[in-house]
Amino acid sequence: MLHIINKSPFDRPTLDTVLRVAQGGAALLIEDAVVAATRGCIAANKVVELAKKMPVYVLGPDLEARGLADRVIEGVQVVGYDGFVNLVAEHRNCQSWL
Amino acid sequence: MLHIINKSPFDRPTLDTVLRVAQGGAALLIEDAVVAATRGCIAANKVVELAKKMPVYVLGPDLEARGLADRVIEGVQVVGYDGFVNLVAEHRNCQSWL
Amino acid sequence: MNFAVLVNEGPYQHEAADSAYLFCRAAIEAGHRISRVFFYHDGVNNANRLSEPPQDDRNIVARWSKLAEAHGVDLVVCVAAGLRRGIKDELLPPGFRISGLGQLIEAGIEADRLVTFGD
Amino acid sequence: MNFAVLVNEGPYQHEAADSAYLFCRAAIEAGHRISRVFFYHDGVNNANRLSEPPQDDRNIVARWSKLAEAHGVDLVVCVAAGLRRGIKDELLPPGFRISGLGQLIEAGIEADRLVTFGD
Amino acid sequence: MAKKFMFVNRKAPYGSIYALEALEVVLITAAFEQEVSLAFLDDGVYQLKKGMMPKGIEMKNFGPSYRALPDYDIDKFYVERESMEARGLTPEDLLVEVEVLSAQELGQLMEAQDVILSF
Amino acid sequence: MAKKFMFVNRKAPYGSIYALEALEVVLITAAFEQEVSLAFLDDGVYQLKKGMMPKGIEMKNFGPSYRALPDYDIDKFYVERESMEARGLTPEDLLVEVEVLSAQELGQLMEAQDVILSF
Repeated sequence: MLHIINKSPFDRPTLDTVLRVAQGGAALLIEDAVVAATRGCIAANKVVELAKKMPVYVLGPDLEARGLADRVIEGVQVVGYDGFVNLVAEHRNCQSWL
Repeated sequence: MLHIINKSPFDRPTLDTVLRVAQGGAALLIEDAVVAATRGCIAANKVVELAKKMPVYVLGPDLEARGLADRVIEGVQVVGYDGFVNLVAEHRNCQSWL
Repeated sequence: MNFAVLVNEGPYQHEAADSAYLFCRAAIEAGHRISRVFFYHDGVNNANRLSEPPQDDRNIVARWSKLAEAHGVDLVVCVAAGLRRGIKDELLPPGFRISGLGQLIEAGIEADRLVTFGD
Repeated sequence: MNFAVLVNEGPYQHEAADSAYLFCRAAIEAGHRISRVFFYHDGVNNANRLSEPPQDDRNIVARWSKLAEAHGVDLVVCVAAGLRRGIKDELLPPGFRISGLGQLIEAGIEADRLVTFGD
Repeated sequence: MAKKFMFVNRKAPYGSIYALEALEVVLITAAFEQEVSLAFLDDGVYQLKKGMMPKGIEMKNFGPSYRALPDYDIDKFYVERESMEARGLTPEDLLVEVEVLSAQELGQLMEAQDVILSF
Repeated sequence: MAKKFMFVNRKAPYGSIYALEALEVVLITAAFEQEVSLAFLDDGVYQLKKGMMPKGIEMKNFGPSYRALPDYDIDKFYVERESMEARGLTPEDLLVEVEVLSAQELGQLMEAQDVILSF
């Protein structure tokens, strides 16, 4: 399953919920959730933890919008909207953690 | 200042922010925030902590809607919309922590 | 006392528009005046006269109109937020009018209190 | 592959409607098909033809219409959510139609993937 | 062949419309003869709390609707243990009979679904 | 006599419209010759991050607008230290010169305001 997370880890508990519940597949951070995957952000350790369970992707256009493209932590992969589409296609189902 | 909090402490960080920033006045929990003031809820300790700094009120109609009116922790006071109005009138300014 | 109210969310999706209305009604019942309700952001969607909720549900839009009629509350829809979202004169229910953000700041200056409701 | 998309938020307030559109466009560019976009909750506010954003901003409503025209995407507005919020036939932009929640479930059944965008 | 639809409920009731809408959608999904289950986690657990009385906020009490769902063969209610316990709730506090699952068990169940809709 | 207006920004940019709208409102408030200050805490600190490039999500870059505010005598930018540090940001990362305050100092400043608007 592809787990899509769209909210900042400071503003919503979804990243915690995914860490607790998700049993595999992959995770994609979009919209305000991209801040979680940046260097120096105290929530980045949660992304590191998630990356031990499944590949974690982060949406490049949302990183760039927020001026954070040069701060992505190691271990997560930046993708464009084409990559987003591929991730949806590659996993048999997806869940948007709204 | 009257600090108005309208979101569940599980869903948003506003109760934490108020605990950190607010320097006095009073706090009112409305809408989904009322769950914070209920017995057994692990976030209730934050309300207890806040109540040491300022009086904490919780909106009765929102507690009743959620079936939580009989679970209010000690140290917070339940008010109706009339009490809400009085609280706004009594404080020289107010801040809705959205 | 003279209260102004700011509504940042549309009807039904969030409780904000409900809380704002119930606050206004209670304030009026307590003898205060609601000089203005300013609808901003998605709050402008409170001003769509085509709204038709189920019979057994509250009618949020009509409630505002009645409040304006009964108590002279000035219901102001932000013009820029309304334009973005397609809330224009032809959609306005009774009692609403469209104006600029200056009306919000004016309310903040003139009212004794400004209370915000949103998501 | 055949994708269906669910949009739960209106235009401009949250990024959801933007993300949904950009996803649809990228899917089509990659050779997939977007069989249906279902607008639910505040998402119905994407279907207001009176929307008139500033000149230098993207036109979210018009973008959907163009997507429907160019690629035959079926844009469906939830009738019940639309009624509550005042989104009715007379407001629909080109390419949108109003129907029931059954269209969402049907899309979930028939599409290979259903992707949700919201707040 | 029926698909497995899971409705994931993570929001408190009344503060937003999602709980009410989810109740609509599950009925329609069942009418399409699909396999339906409901998961309640995070604040979604509050949706099942007994004793709702939303008269004071002028909303409709949809608590009883959960009790009617088994009549439509919708009886798979899963509650995540950690979310329930963090809120000081027990199965006795809830409107319907639920199966309490660990986060891991719920996650495995989600993996087995064809379509997941978030409310 | 001018009132003290404070704009409290707590949301990340682009994910929602609040940052953009706040920029509009502060200008109008200044035009009314009121005392204007902006506070950035929680995710609001991201609103001031240098190097925004929202072209890929088809939105307008409003980063430069903050830099223009001092031309309108709007130059009180307060950033809460804890929020900034939790996000790994320093004053050098920010678009404008800010005053970094402790949570307590910011709270005291808020107490001294006449009107607070949340974005």
